[in-house]
Amino acid sequence: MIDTGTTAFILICTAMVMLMTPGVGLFYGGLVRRKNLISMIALSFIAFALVSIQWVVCGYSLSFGPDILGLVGGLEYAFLQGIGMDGDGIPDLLFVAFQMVFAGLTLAIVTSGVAERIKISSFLVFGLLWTTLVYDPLAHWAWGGGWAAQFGALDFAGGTVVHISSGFSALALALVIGKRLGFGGHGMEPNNIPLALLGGALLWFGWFGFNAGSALAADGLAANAFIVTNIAAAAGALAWLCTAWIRGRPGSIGMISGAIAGLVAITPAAGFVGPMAAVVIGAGAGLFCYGALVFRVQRGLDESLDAWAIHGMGGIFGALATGVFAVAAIGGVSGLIDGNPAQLLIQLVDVGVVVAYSFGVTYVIARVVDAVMGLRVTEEEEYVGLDIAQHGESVRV
Amino acid sequence: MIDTGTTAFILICTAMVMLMTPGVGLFYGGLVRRKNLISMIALSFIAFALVSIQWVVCGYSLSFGPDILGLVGGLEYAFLQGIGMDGDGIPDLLFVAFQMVFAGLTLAIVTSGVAERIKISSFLVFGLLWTTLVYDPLAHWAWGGGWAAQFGALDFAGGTVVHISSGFSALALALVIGKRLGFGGHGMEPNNIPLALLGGALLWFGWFGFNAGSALAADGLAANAFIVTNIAAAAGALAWLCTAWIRGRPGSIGMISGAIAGLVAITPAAGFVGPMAAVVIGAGAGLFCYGALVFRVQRGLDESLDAWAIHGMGGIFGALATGVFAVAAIGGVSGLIDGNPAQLLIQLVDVGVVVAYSFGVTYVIARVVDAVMGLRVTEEEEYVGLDIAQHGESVRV
Amino acid sequence: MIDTGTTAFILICTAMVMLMTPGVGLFYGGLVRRKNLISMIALSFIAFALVSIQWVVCGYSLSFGPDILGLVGGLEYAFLQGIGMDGDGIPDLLFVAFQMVFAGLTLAIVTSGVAERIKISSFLVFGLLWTTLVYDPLAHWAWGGGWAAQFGALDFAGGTVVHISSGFSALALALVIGKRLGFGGHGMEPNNIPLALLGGALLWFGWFGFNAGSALAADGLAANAFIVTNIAAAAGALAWLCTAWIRGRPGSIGMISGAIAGLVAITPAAGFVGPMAAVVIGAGAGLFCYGALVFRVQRGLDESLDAWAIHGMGGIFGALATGVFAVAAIGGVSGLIDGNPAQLLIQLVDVGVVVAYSFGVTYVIARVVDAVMGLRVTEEEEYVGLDIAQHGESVRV
Amino acid sequence: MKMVCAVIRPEMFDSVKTALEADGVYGMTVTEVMGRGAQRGISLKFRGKVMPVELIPKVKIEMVVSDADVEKVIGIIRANGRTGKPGDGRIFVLPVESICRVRTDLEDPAGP
Amino acid sequence: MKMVCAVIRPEMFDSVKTALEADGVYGMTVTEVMGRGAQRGISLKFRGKVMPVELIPKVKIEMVVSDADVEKVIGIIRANGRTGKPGDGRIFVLPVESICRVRTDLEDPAGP
Amino acid sequence: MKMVCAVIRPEMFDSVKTALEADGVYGMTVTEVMGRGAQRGISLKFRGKVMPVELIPKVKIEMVVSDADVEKVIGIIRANGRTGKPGDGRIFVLPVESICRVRTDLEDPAGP
Ligand SMILES: Nc1ncnc2c1ncn2[C@@H]1O[C@H](COP(=O)(O)OP(=O)(O)O)[C@@H](O)[C@H]1O
Ligand SMILES: Nc1ncnc2c1ncn2[C@@H]1O[C@H](COP(=O)(O)OP(=O)(O)O)[C@@H](O)[C@H]1O
Ligand SMILES: Nc1ncnc2c1ncn2[C@@H]1O[C@H](COP(=O)(O)OP(=O)(O)O)[C@@H](O)[C@H]1O
Repeated sequence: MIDTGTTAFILICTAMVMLMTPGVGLFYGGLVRRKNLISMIALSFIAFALVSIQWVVCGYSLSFGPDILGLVGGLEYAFLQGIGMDGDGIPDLLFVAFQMVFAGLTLAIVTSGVAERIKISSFLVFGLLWTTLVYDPLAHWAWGGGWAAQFGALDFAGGTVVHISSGFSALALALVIGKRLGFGGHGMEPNNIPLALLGGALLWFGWFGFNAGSALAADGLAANAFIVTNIAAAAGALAWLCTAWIRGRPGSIGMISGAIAGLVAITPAAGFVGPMAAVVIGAGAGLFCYGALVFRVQRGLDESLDAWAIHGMGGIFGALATGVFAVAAIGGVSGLIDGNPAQLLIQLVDVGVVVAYSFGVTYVIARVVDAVMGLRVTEEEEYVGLDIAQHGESVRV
Repeated sequence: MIDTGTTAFILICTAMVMLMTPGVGLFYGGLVRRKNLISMIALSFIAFALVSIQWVVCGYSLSFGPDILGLVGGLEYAFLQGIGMDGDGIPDLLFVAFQMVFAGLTLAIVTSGVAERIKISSFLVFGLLWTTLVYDPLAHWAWGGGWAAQFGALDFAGGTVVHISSGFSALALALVIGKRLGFGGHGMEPNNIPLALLGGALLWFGWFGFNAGSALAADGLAANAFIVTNIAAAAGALAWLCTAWIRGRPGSIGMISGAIAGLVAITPAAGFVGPMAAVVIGAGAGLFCYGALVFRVQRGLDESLDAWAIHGMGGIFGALATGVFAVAAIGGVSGLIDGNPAQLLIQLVDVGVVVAYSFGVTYVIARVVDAVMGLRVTEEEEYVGLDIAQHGESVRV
Repeated sequence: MIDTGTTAFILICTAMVMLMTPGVGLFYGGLVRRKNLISMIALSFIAFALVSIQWVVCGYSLSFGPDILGLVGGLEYAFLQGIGMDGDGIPDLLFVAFQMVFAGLTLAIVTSGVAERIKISSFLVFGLLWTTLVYDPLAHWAWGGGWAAQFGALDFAGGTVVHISSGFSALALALVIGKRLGFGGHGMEPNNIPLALLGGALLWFGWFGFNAGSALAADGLAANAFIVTNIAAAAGALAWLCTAWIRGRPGSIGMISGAIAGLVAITPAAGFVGPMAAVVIGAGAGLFCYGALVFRVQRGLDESLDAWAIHGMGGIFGALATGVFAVAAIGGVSGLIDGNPAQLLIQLVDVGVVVAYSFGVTYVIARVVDAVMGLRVTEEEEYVGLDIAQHGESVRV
Repeated sequence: MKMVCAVIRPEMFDSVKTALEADGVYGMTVTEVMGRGAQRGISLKFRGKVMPVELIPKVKIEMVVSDADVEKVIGIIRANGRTGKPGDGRIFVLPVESICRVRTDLEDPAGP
Repeated sequence: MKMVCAVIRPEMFDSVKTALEADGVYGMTVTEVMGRGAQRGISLKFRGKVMPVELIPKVKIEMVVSDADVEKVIGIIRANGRTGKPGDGRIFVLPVESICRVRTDLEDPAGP
Repeated sequence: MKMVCAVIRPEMFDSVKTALEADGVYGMTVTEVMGRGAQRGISLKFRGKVMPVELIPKVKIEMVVSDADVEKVIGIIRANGRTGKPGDGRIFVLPVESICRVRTDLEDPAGP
């Protein structure tokens, strides 16, 4: 039976999560150099459009089709065969749509690692392979009845599937494609901070649909997920702000990065922990990801827009924190503090496998695409900027 | 009896559709020259405000009042007399609000045809006449129990009422007001592509409310409408992107135009066709509207921001596609492929009448307003730009 | 018992109101000088993050805890003790979240009074004191069972709590912190009108969640609140536009200011008046706030972004209009026209007390913070701009 | 060596640029500016009141060229940037003492 | 013919423009720039550390005027753009060799 | 007095600015511009077709300095703005007739 309230909720949440994709595009676009602003926004749209089609063709089935050895779903639902307007609580088609916008967003986050230097044709090929070979299995593991779910790993709204995977994939991709010309020596200041803040605002907004919607019901659990999401974002923003302050000035980009770190970290935990744990998780993630970012810069890694530091490391932090702070009274599972240390171990294993799988497979895909068609634009095109070189457009002064 | 789930859904959908109007403003604003950016955004707000008042005064009643000869509604509900907080499924007042935001958006789309040259006072007068004499009857025909509904024409969310009507009205208006000074010879590059992309993102987001909300229930049909909307948008974006690529470079404006073309085309079909048909409709609309745009440019028509090519022609494509791809299992009506060729004929007649009516009546209104008070600003004002000339404001470099 | 439809509705409304805070930031940011654009957006985020934490620590309890003498709530719910996922209609935690986003937004509005000159550290301290000592008691009075509620004062969605309080607090703050350097003589044109209009659009959108959500149910009352909200905004926009036109040119900033004035004024009334009253309230607020703004400028008051003129005075107008136009058939209470002149008196008293309390207490807090740590940046920092001086960031030309 | 500094209509920029290209003039620095000139002749009437004309978006092109090329460049700009209406713009020629590249340490007296 | 190039406070631009207007100086090209000058004297202290001052938004006005008008224009800018605090700006005078219009083929020796 | 006008890569602006600072050159006016120069050598191939290279974002620095300082300033810009690849930019030196402050009525012949 379909519940109209729940269906209404998930319909809107799906739309809100969709808005996160251009949110990522605006956020990233504001952070790159002016000559690549359009490129970043366009990549996010292209990622979303590409995955939307792949999803109905085979992605959904690979993720949520009948389990094959705990690793991937079967192709029974390819082309959405047999998926209809009925369902349990919500229409099946709506579940497909809700999961679709997650998949699209995840690929958009990955563009961080190739910002300002990816060839658009190669991105299309890479993206198709990546969402099929990395995202779909991961989604199956956690939510489609795969091994991680069977194993008891907790991931409420996508800490592993969306954030660890996109963060470590961005890192692998960045290693394969190489640093931007002049990285390190050259100044590469954000070209449009207000735009980045707007993107961040859309992310914060959409994240409510992302986390609360993952309750798949308009109920108390959704409410819990909602409020802890906001609390973690706020705590992350303030924590990063203050840390940056101690070491210099409290920049707005730091503040919004902290908010995103908090949002990432609360993602796997949102249906398992309470508001006070959310303060700790959010603030902790702000500090932890700040540290990761500093480390990344010191190591001279050009994972350009910090999907690794914020989504990847924030996702790890959140997945482990879930194992620490989960309370049976909220999500039915206890964590370390609530007397179940085993859960933390389960989380650790899950994190380890997801990190290894997403980094490893992405690395291989990226190498293959690079060998076959070249991931990167020419030096001239990079100098001229992708807006002109790839899209034939430009942002006026 | 009011259903809280459905009511919740339509309340939020109404808000989402409202956001499409500034979305159109930002989209159009990004595409014009810098000296008219504020003007385009302001026109969209003004259109929306104007129609909001007209709607409660008489627009709603003309559209949804007791049928008069299948042509228009009576004035029984003028000033919302007798419309209350009760209703069937949703409160009657909510239905009024939901339909109000459609009407406001439609007039905003029409501003495409007069971009960078309309006198604001004349736009107020034109807008009032247009929404009353064109939009309200069309809404009555399709949804208020008028002849088109009786005749069996399918228009789920406004392919004819909103898109064909606004597209062909923009064309008529463009013919009356004439080309922009220097059109053809002068470069008239978009001044702010990121802003246009942001506007496009808001449109895509709001369109979920537009199409899924048109189910007027939070149910399987809404879910179907939601997912086909996204699929068509994605397919349209990719189709246009690739076509533009073959002939040059894959610009982001093309991509987002393709997405809008797909959204337009799926609008009448969203409650009648399934996901795979949506791929075809979206991609087809991308190609078709691309062709229409090229045709428009070749013919030297200054329908400046392509409401005709995208909304008008996309609406035609979608209305006919509905007649082709409709499946009884989804919306209760079969189309050509499902064994009911008559439906395509019905759609054809409906399209023909709506094209003729909206183009013709708009042309007459525009001529009258032009004769009485002049539609167009002076040559000096056009040169200076409407931001300064009409609003006394300007966008800094 | 939890109703899924209502819960779905309030969940989404909460997210929509959250989006209003960056909406305020973008609106304000577009209106200041370029060197303070980032600062304004950042202040809104910081206000929101700060209040989010304060709210779960003690704010909620002070507002909605067990009543103490009608003045403030007790600390029983500090740290959200005893607040769970159950509830009446909606989960208790969701009510906490819904009220949280109101509190955060209100502090963001107050930044109007200190735009382009506040020290970020002092803002943090001031904000914490303000939300605790001003906002929380006011929320308790109106909605937490305090004296105003007992007294019968009507405030549907926060005319007094949010708007009068933020407006008059901004004024008090502006008086304490003093005028911007060069105010009056220097030109201080908006640096980015399109951004301000975008912010205004997000406000308009979010306001549906604000007002309709305040029905705390997805029902006819919510629908009424929704439609009157839109009508008042439209009427306000047109009224201000026309007034500005008579005295010069119809600027877009005036238009959006009028819309906000209409939205403010309908806020306390949304659940008590009908659509036709909304036209009058919206248009009246547009005129009234326009007058207040002109007065403010003539008096040389540097309440920089007109929270006082629009939120403060608009709030007063709306609170009194509620006493005039309330109809028993809608919200169960009659106003002047419906035969209950006493209600207007009650509203007057309520307004008087709230004006005095918020202005007075804010003035004292501001003086204390100023004395202890200085509210204002140095003259050099103000000249350089807060983006660089406070955040170490800047907006490129 | 001279700097030819042309302030023209944004709408004509593309054709001017293309024409310069066609004639082998590549080096240029372009700025979006606001300008006011002969359009002082333009008066916007507003509610009966004549409003002062504000600044209008223009594009400024700076080209450093050899003395010999100045006339050619001016000719190209005029030929391709003209509409014949007020607002077409002005060209200023300024003396340049020297020009060099950042990429190498050599002087660059031969011009662009 | 000279180009008077004034870099002033954005806040003072309106009054300078109006004053120039009042004295018959219409032609101008305006650019939003970032600048650094005597505000090097300004030091922002941050957590005890003195931070280097960054670039601050300024408005650059370029006016080509006849030699005779240079002093008048400078006087007007000074009179109307001054606050007396560091940051008021600088005026540079550059020589101009010739000036012409795009709209016609005539030289324009008489200046703006 | 000369105006040194350097058009450089946006990416190198920070190091150039810091280096100038270190050598006591503070006064500068900075504009974001679009430019085209030796990158005409750069050709973007697109679907087999060579596309004309468009304008690329650059930063223009204008510094009015005393005649004696010109060489020093050019040297600093070259040392800190160079990558050795096409696109590093150009430096133009223009004569300046006089310079003055808005803040006071005194001439300012001693330069910046
Ligand atoms: N005296 C001047 N000094 C500097 N810039 C000028 C001057 N006169 C005109 N300009 C610039 O040239 C632009 C075009 O001038 P305008 O007089 O409108 O062109 P035209 O004379 O061809 O009609 C102006 O917008 C302004 O930017
Ligand atoms: N030597 C210079 N070269 C180029 N521009 C300069 C120079 N000195 C100052 N400026 C410009 O003038 C602006 C104002 O200079 P500033 O020294 O702050 O004014 P004042 O000397 O009146 O206090 C600077 O921001 C910069 O744009
Ligand atoms: N002749 C010229 N006139 C004006 N500006 C020029 C000229 N030549 C180059 N420029 C400016 O200098 C920038 C860098 O020039 P470029 O030739 O790419 O540098 P490089 O010669 O060091 O490789 C250009 O983008 C343009 O803004």
